[in-house]
Amino acid sequence: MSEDREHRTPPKGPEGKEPSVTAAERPKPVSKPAAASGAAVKPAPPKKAPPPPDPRVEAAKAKAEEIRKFIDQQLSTEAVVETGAAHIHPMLLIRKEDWVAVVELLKRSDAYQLNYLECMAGTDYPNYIEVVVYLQSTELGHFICLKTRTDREQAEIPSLCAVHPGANWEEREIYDLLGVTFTGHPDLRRIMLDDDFKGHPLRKDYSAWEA
Amino acid sequence: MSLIDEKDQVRTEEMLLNLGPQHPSTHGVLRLLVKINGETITDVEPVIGYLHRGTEKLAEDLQYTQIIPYTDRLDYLAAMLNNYALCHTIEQAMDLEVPERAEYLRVIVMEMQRVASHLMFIGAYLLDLGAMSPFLYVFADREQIVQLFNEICGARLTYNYMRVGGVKWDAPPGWLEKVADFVQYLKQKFHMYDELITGNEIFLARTRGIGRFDTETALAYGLSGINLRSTGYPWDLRRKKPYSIYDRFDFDIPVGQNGDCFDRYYLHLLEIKESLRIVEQALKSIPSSGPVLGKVPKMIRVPAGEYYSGIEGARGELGFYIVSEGKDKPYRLKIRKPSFINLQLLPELLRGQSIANVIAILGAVDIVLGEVDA
Amino acid sequence: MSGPLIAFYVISLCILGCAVLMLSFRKVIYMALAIGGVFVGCAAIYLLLGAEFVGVAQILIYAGAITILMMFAIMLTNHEATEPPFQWNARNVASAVGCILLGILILLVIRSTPWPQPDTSVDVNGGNSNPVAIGMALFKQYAIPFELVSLLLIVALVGAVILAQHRKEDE
Amino acid sequence: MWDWRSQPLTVPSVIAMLIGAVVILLLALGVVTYTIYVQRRILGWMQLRIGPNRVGPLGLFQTIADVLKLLIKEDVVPAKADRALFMLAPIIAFVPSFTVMAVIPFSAHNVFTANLGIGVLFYLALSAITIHGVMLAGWASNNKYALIGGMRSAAQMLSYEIPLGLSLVGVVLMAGSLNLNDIVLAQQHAGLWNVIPQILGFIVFLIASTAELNRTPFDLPEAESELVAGYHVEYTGFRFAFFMLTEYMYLFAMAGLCATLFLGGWSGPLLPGWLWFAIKVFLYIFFQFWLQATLPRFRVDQLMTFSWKVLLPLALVNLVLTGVVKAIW
Repeated sequence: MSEDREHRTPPKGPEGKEPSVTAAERPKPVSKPAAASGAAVKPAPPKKAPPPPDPRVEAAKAKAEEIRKFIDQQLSTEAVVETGAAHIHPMLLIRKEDWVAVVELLKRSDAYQLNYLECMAGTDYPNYIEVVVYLQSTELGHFICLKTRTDREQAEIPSLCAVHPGANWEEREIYDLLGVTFTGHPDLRRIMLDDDFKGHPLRKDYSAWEA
Repeated sequence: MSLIDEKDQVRTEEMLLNLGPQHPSTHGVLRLLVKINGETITDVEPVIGYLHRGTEKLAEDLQYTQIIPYTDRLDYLAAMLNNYALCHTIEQAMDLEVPERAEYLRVIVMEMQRVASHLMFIGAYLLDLGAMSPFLYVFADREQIVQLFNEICGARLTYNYMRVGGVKWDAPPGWLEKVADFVQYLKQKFHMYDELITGNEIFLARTRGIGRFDTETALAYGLSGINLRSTGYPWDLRRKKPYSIYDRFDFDIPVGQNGDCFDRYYLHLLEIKESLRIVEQALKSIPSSGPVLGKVPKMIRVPAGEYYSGIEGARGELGFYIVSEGKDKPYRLKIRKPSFINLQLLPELLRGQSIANVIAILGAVDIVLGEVDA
Repeated sequence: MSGPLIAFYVISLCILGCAVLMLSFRKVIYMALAIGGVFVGCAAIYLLLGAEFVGVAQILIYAGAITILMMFAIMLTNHEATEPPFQWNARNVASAVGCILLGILILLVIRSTPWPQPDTSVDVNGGNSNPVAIGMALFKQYAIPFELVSLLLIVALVGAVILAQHRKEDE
Repeated sequence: MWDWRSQPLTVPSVIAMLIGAVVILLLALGVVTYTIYVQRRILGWMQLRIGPNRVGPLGLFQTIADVLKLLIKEDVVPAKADRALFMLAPIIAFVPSFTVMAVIPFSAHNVFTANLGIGVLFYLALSAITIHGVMLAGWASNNKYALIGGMRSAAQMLSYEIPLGLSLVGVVLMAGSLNLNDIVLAQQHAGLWNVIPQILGFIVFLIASTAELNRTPFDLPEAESELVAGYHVEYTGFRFAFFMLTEYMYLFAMAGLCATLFLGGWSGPLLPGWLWFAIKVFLYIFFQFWLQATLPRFRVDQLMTFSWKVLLPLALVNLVLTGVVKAIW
């Protein structure tokens, strides 16, 4: 792992707080300085004067707000932690407990019909692990990004397999490479690496030499 | 009344057949653990990862331009499309303008690549089904495409041709004419494939109604590309979420009717036709000169944020998800690998089938292990 | 010593050898192979006797079809199973004694039977070739028994199919 | 007619028999060698490539080089294999394939041909023994692909032996003899090759013989895309060569049978008999290679269905038709 990586300081966004773990509890690898989030909302480059906001981003944010209202109506008001835009697509950060319920709601709802799991990815941030799904409505054309976060030490997220069977291998891959346990997954085993492999390579503090 | 004791049933041994990782028809290093009872499959478990190179991890230590050659090795039968998918995502993130001529060149090579990849599928599929000659015929045709690519970028398989903001090289003199000649040539050749393969009774008997699934299943499993379209669902990103300059071309999205292996084969053939149409149109309207690389910063830095965009690859939706901190290297790069996702459905498709159908079904799912394992 | 006589002894030795091997092998697949050898040997004896048609039919049906069927059965079942090693017990002793007595009896019968001397001057086939003679016998002289046997076989075949069908429905 | 049973067993007669056998063996080996060469050249031509052209003029010595290579290769017997059967199987498979050559009338003077009264049946019976070798090879290798390949072969060859046999009965009825020489003579006498009056039987024969030879589109037993190589997957070197030899020996024998039964054997105008025979044999072999270059492979259950539900009834219809025509005439 390069030194550069170890000491990088990602731009701090207002949303950079880890929802379920306080700063005191979070793990601190010795070589890793406290670093904040991966900046889910695209912030303007800090150097220059802020350019006029991109209308696409504004529209995405508005739509995310709209979806949040819908979810609040149907589920609890706490399901959506925050909204924003992932580049030009609406983004909603979902509470871990409501993860499956929200995805299912959006899949079944007539208004959105987000029936197609287009992409699923996990990312290791300094304070938490984020799982992101891009959902597509093949009929209505909606395309949104949903996220949820979990603690790095006890990474655990409910599995989406029951809602989107296609999430099966993606979740196995995230489990394999990032060490997130998907509760309720029918067959959670390593998929890319050997069964007796130690560690999770896509974590930022993974070192091939320590394993 | 039966004369035979009910308990005294025929008991055959359940056998575990280990198909691969070194098996001629698993298209690489796929391993299938097949449980068979007699000739009927009771369960299948695909074991992958033999070709896992950790592309996503490697990318975290590479500058954006350095990642492009790594994408060549994903779906090594369609490297141009992989190149483009990455460059496209970065361009989207940076809001970069790509020069006209570069866009046209990109579309030409991408569609030629799709043709090459689909030809390869047809050959390999027929070889799986026991017909040897089509494999050699498609290789002869694919060779011409590979030669054309060799002329434009100096490589036969791992092209590394696309750049963020354009392409590396302009077409050498006379290249576009050669492409035009090739398109005409392949259009004629097309009938031969159609007559040699599509009308063959044995081929029909082996693929019609085999490995069927419906649109709902396909969408639930996140299938894309020809696998999804074979169920009759016209989901093609070139139309549904137009990227590059695809909105300027007139082409159809062929869809299947039954979602069986035959449809998947035939769609490959029809898509070759459509790709040739696109290439023809692009050749007509390509600007005769101009820059092929847009104005891009010396060091490519994607603004902080996260980006996802997918393109219609040869095997389905090929997407790149990038998390950036605004540096010259991505914080996280995730590849949406169509083969990987399409392969998930395989156990469902194979359960209850005869062992003899394994090859026909697996072949039609059309995977490339370089991409599955990434 | 003429060729046929030498051939007869060699073939007989082969048959006996195969038969003994069949009894002494411990693996079923070897037994099936040995019995195949016995069948082929018998066919050779038939050929030696000038019964070409019977000899070839013997190979076609016994060595070809029946042995293969046995092998199929063996391969489809658990082929690791071997017989337990041989032990002398009351039953085995009794059967051995019975076999020896039976052998002596048969030998005595054979010795006391006045066999007709082979007469090379008479052509048993009546001037026809071997299969023609058999055809003549089957379809002229023994036409009714032949048809009856065919009928019996058909009934057996249909019965077997019905039995198999029954079980399929029960399942 | 020379009959070995009535001959005294003298040294010259034994030597004569041995020489005859060796000559046929060499002839068959030569034919097989160049059949393989021709196959590769024809396939190369049909598949837009060149084929062997390096060893010797026009690559004529390619097969010889291949065989030499096989001979000096290491002879591997898998550790878990049943050693005795593993070694025995190629022999069981090969010996009958050579033995059937005894009844094929190569030329008008039937130099090396046993004038057997039941030639047709002899061929069918002996070729059935080869199945033992194939099956045992599959079983003894202790390899699942080999086992499945062996079993498939056996099932296939047994199933297709029936339509094959029945398709021959029509010809036998026409000639009134099972003797292959008589069948040729009968065709010569009638002035008409059996392929015309027995066209239905000929078609059934052509298909069933292709299946019997395990050739495309019936090459299931060695379907390389499914079973890797089928029953001989564990065999190397000389033992593997035996299986290859068996396969091509049968191709030659089947071509000879086809020429004899349906194409008038060695009879034909102008050219000498052996040349006519060679031409007809080559036609059949070329047809097989043509199929190989053209068709994909059947599925195993389709193969069985085809034999029992299509070929067998067709063969029976042909038999009845022939019988009726023969009775009326």
